[in-house]
Amino acid sequence: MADLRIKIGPLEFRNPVILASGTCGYGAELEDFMDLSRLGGIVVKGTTLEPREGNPYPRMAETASGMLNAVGLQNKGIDYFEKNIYPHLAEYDTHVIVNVNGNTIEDYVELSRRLDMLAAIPAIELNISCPNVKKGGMIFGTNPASAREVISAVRRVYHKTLIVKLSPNVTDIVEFARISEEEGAESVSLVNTLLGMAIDPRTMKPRLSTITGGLSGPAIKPVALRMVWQVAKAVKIPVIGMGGIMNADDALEFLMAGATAVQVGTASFIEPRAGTEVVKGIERFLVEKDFDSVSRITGIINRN
Amino acid sequence: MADLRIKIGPLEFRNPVILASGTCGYGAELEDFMDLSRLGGIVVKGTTLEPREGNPYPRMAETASGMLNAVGLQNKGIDYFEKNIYPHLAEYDTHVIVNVNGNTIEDYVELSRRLDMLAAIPAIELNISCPNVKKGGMIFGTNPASAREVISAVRRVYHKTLIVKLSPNVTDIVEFARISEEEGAESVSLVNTLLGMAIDPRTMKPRLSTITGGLSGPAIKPVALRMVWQVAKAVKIPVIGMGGIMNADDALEFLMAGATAVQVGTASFIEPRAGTEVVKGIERFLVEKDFDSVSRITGIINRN
Amino acid sequence: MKKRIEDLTVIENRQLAESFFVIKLSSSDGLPELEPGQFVQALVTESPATFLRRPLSVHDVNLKEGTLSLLVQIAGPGTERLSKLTAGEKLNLVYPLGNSFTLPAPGEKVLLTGGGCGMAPLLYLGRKISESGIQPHFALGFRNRSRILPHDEFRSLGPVYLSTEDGSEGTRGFVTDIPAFRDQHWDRVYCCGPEPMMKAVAALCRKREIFCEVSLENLMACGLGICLCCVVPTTSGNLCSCTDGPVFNVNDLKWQTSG
Amino acid sequence: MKKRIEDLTVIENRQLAESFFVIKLSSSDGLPELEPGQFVQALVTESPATFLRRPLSVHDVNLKEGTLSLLVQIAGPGTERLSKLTAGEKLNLVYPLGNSFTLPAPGEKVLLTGGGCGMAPLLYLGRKISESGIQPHFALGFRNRSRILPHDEFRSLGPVYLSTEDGSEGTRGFVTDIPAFRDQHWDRVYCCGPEPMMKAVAALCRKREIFCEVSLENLMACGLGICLCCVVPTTSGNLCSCTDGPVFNVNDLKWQTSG
Ligand SMILES: Cc1cc2nc3c(=O)[nH]c(=O)nc-3n(C[C@H](O)[C@H](O)[C@H](O)COP(=O)(O)OP(=O)(O)OC[C@H]3O[C@@H](n4cnc5c(N)ncnc54)[C@H](O)[C@@H]3O)c2cc1C
Ligand SMILES: Cc1cc2nc3c(=O)[nH]c(=O)nc-3n(C[C@H](O)[C@H](O)[C@H](O)COP(=O)(O)OP(=O)(O)OC[C@H]3O[C@@H](n4cnc5c(N)ncnc54)[C@H](O)[C@@H]3O)c2cc1C
Ligand SMILES: Cc1cc2nc3c(=O)[nH]c(=O)nc-3n(C[C@H](O)[C@H](O)[C@H](O)COP(=O)(O)O)c2cc1C
Ligand SMILES: Cc1cc2nc3c(=O)[nH]c(=O)nc-3n(C[C@H](O)[C@H](O)[C@H](O)COP(=O)(O)O)c2cc1C
Ligand code: FES
Ligand code: FES
Repeated sequence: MADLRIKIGPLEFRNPVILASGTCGYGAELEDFMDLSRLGGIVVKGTTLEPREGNPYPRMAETASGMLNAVGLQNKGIDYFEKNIYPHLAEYDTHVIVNVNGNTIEDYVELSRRLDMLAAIPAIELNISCPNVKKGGMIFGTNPASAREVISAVRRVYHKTLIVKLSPNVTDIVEFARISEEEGAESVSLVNTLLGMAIDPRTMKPRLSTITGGLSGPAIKPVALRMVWQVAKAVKIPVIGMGGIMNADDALEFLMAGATAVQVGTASFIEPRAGTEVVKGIERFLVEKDFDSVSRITGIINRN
Repeated sequence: MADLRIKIGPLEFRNPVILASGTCGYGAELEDFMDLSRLGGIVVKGTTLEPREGNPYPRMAETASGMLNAVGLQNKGIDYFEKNIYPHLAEYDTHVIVNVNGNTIEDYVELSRRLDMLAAIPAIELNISCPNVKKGGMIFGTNPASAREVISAVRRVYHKTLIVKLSPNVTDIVEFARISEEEGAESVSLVNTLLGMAIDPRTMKPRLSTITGGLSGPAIKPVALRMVWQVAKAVKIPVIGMGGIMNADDALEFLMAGATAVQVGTASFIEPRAGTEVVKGIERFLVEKDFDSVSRITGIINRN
Repeated sequence: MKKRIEDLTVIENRQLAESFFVIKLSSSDGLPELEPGQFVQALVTESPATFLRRPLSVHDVNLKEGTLSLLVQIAGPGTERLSKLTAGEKLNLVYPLGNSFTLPAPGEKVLLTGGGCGMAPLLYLGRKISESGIQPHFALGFRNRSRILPHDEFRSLGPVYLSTEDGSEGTRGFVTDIPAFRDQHWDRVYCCGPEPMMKAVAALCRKREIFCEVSLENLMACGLGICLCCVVPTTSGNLCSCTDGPVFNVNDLKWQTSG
Repeated sequence: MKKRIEDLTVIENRQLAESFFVIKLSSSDGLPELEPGQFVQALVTESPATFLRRPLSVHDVNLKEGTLSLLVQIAGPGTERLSKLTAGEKLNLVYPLGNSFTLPAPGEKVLLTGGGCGMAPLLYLGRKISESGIQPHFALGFRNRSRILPHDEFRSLGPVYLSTEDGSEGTRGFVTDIPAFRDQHWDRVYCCGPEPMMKAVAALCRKREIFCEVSLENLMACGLGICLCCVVPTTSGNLCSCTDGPVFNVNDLKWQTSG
């Protein structure tokens, strides 16, 4: 038996495996396949103040070892969330984190304030990296000054664990991680999707209604892993790594590169049990290699 | 029969398919498999003033639908090139372009000056985007001021067709394309490899001697295509698109996104005839769809 | 019904026509209850070009044998690989997924219409309707005579009317041109096929105020309601065709073309 | 020899031992001349995890039959898929690639040593040496008795000495511990196997000033000298093991460990 527990700020997680936002709904959708209490946590769907219809269909294109999506934050808004979804989430025996989105700093602040009051939500993930919305989203995540402003504003009203989700579509992701740390975030999570595009040569048209969309899946793993490694070396706060994790070996790569925890995203579409399979695989690895706790392998490549 | 000819600056190419630098040696290595005169051109290996041994082994790691390389510009330097390689290249019935690299602006300038004098080299590709060298390379390609300086300096001494090869590891690739255009480059080519990384969880070590390396292959196609589309809309000079092109359909996507020509890279490792197969496939498509010339489909998605 | 992920065993893979195959599968755990209109998400291994699962309708269920059949039309690398499955191989499914067709009330007259791989869900739907004591009628449309799929099993359940675009068999034109469709009284019409066909059927039914359900084949990533990629605009906003569908009443759809 | 890309036909795929297979292929165009030590780049289709070709040594050539054999050890998804090839299937190769072993001069005493899939090139090398009128001797090393690969074909060419790490068969230890290796006089030693084995053999040969060639198995992307990924540091700088190798004289290699 190895100790799988990890800490993000004051928050202890049962294990370092979390389901990624936008790829696990509100958790319930996956309960037929797995026991959510076997996970470190889940980050529920990207949430906004007001309800959103998202982008027009088609919103998805399969690519080599990956997929593009252009969902555009479809969700029913915080009021609906509080009334109809939160009561169920409050019963889960795992950390439920809400992914926070907005068009303006005021949106982010107001939403964070609302979430600060929900006792069963111990953390939020500030999404400054959504490539699929016209306003807000990635704009905050690719401009250092705007990033600082929104993080600092949210920090002032949000008193629990604040995770900032970073965009990979930048020259220097470390800069954004440092800003998050300086502004008092407990953790950064990375990466969100890479901005990509696909064309159907037969119809001579883009495959997505929005032309560009977010690339996820194993295709992006090498880029995501590199960024996690760079960021983990540069900041002291724990890093949550993601991007193309399909199995425990992939997750181990992220942990060894310096991540304290990982998120499993697109994998759940193909293997709905991916999250718990990763937990099992990490534990098996640790036992086999005689590590008493998962923290022993965090960043181990920098020590080897 | 469709007209496959395209122009980059004053230079006419037989067709829009060029082999990418670092993936076709000096052309000769592929002659057993194809007739190089069927290609638009070839960009030979990254060349430097002085000879270079490149990075230590291991330099390669296979990834999902792609590969990482950390070759690091191994080449015998311009003197050797002039004496021993150039005479053979001069006999090819296809455009031979040299990929120019340096640690300093002076290196780039001196090398470009030397190449300006080689009659059978009608163009150079200024590589400001190599992720695998400590000095020079990507540093010029990720900093707008440095990029402008090196392009402008080379432009002063190089009088034939100047192509600037851009790095995808930036927040806004369009900025670099604009700078290239402003400084008088005839074309931009993109993308070079994405900076990535891989770890072997069994050995708990990075798979590359340099830890990080350049990601190429189908995995990066969606990102490359998006960047080509963004750049082609923003500049007037012709764009040469590349990144994960394995077959004619992939090449068509780049042309339809706005590229005037394409480069075939990693594909040649798996299918040494990839370049000429792409030429054939593009021609077949044009004939089937009744386009009289390849220029008709350049950027067609913006018109559809 | 609880969803599950399971390796089923291929019992038989029978070629129906050029590029159409019927794959019969058996579950060692015993099949769950399956409703007509529901679908499965099939994992395609050994195909480098296939990253996501492939959605396929429940084509038929044989409770006695404990088998589930899928009707697969080769459309690309995923279905190509599935078409090559041989008896004894495993096929990993996530299922049962989606909602189902609304069964008719006793005494109603129902028409099941579709074409190509859109015929897939109609056989099981027809079987269920037939078991409920109503004889289903089928209107099947094809490009031309050589594209007509064998449909003996449909015939064993009820009358089958055919249309071909070139008139080489049955009515010339589309399913909506079939006299039995136009002229007879129908209480319910069920449709699955290419989008233009479904829209034409929907338009005709709306005009004649016939209850009409269609089964959509939107692009899907997850099939579980977690990716929100498969949405369809409805009168209640964007709904997921994998959980709120794939079956929709045409009156709820905001289709561009109206009847 | 001109390199080519060609679909060869699998004539037979014979399991040699757990996770070892010999795949016999025939060329409809007629085999090119193949030298011992050369290799092929095999395209692995139907394996989502395999993007690049896989390098494999020429294990044997039968000119009469016009067949080429490969010895494949399952190491991961690529070789796993290759191990499942069945007679009649195609295997796309780029070949022949690389340099070759230097054949001995008449009258010389030669030892061919290796282990695991490193045995692959030694059979064809032994056959060529034998054809040149010299009897090759073989020193083969294995983990333990149960890991020993069948080696009748080697025996038909010359004496075979075995070592196992646990002594369960032949000499206890490594090939370099085999008395025939240490005590007899050898003009040439050829080696292919895991790196530690090759380094030990190289060290022993250098000490005793024996001509020694090893066949390296560096990671390769192209196999054609165009990617520069497979380099090995030599006294003349970094050389490509796919074109300047895979066979190198140990005196040219800059191996960390020296003899
Ligand atoms: C609920 C549902 C039920 C379906 N039932 C069946 C069925 O019973 N039998 C059957 O043969 N097919 C069915 N389909 C369609 C089937 O899923 C696609 O043909 C298949 O995914 C194509 O995969 P591929 O790899 O072969 O081709 P791809 O290369 O992925 O696609 C080939 C072509 O098919 C289109 N396509 C891809 N995915 C879909 C999709 N999900 N729906 C529609 N078109 C698609 C692509 O745009 C492309 O033009 C169903 C689809 C859905 C959503
Ligand atoms: C010139 C040459 C000749 C070879 N001849 C043979 C042969 O005759 N028979 C045989 O079974 N194998 C041979 N190999 C090794 C063989 O190429 C690898 O085992 C194979 O590529 C592994 O592919 P995979 O997908 O099965 O495993 P992967 O998942 O790619 O790799 C599994 C393990 O094998 C290692 N590996 C991967 N590629 C290579 C490689 N090129 N060389 C060495 N190790 C590698 C990996 O690092 C990993 O540890 C040869 C290699 C070279 C370079
Ligand atoms: C369909 C889809 C929807 C997503 N929605 C969100 C979202 O609402 N908020 C967010 O921060 N990330 C969202 N993401 C990004 C993922 O959380 C994750 O960062 C990314 O997919 C990379 O991980 P993966 O490769 O494991 O999927 C979404 C990803 C996908 C594929
Ligand atoms: C092994 C290897 C070596 C490369 N060397 C160079 C180089 O010397 N100069 C350069 O500009 N690009 C180099 N590249 C980048 C390619 O030219 C191309 O930009 C990149 O691989 C993306 O295209 P692809 O996906 O088709 O390979 C190299 C790529 C690979 C895989
Ligand atoms: S396919 Fe993912 S929500 Fe419907
Ligand atoms: S494997 Fe590409 S140069 Fe040797």
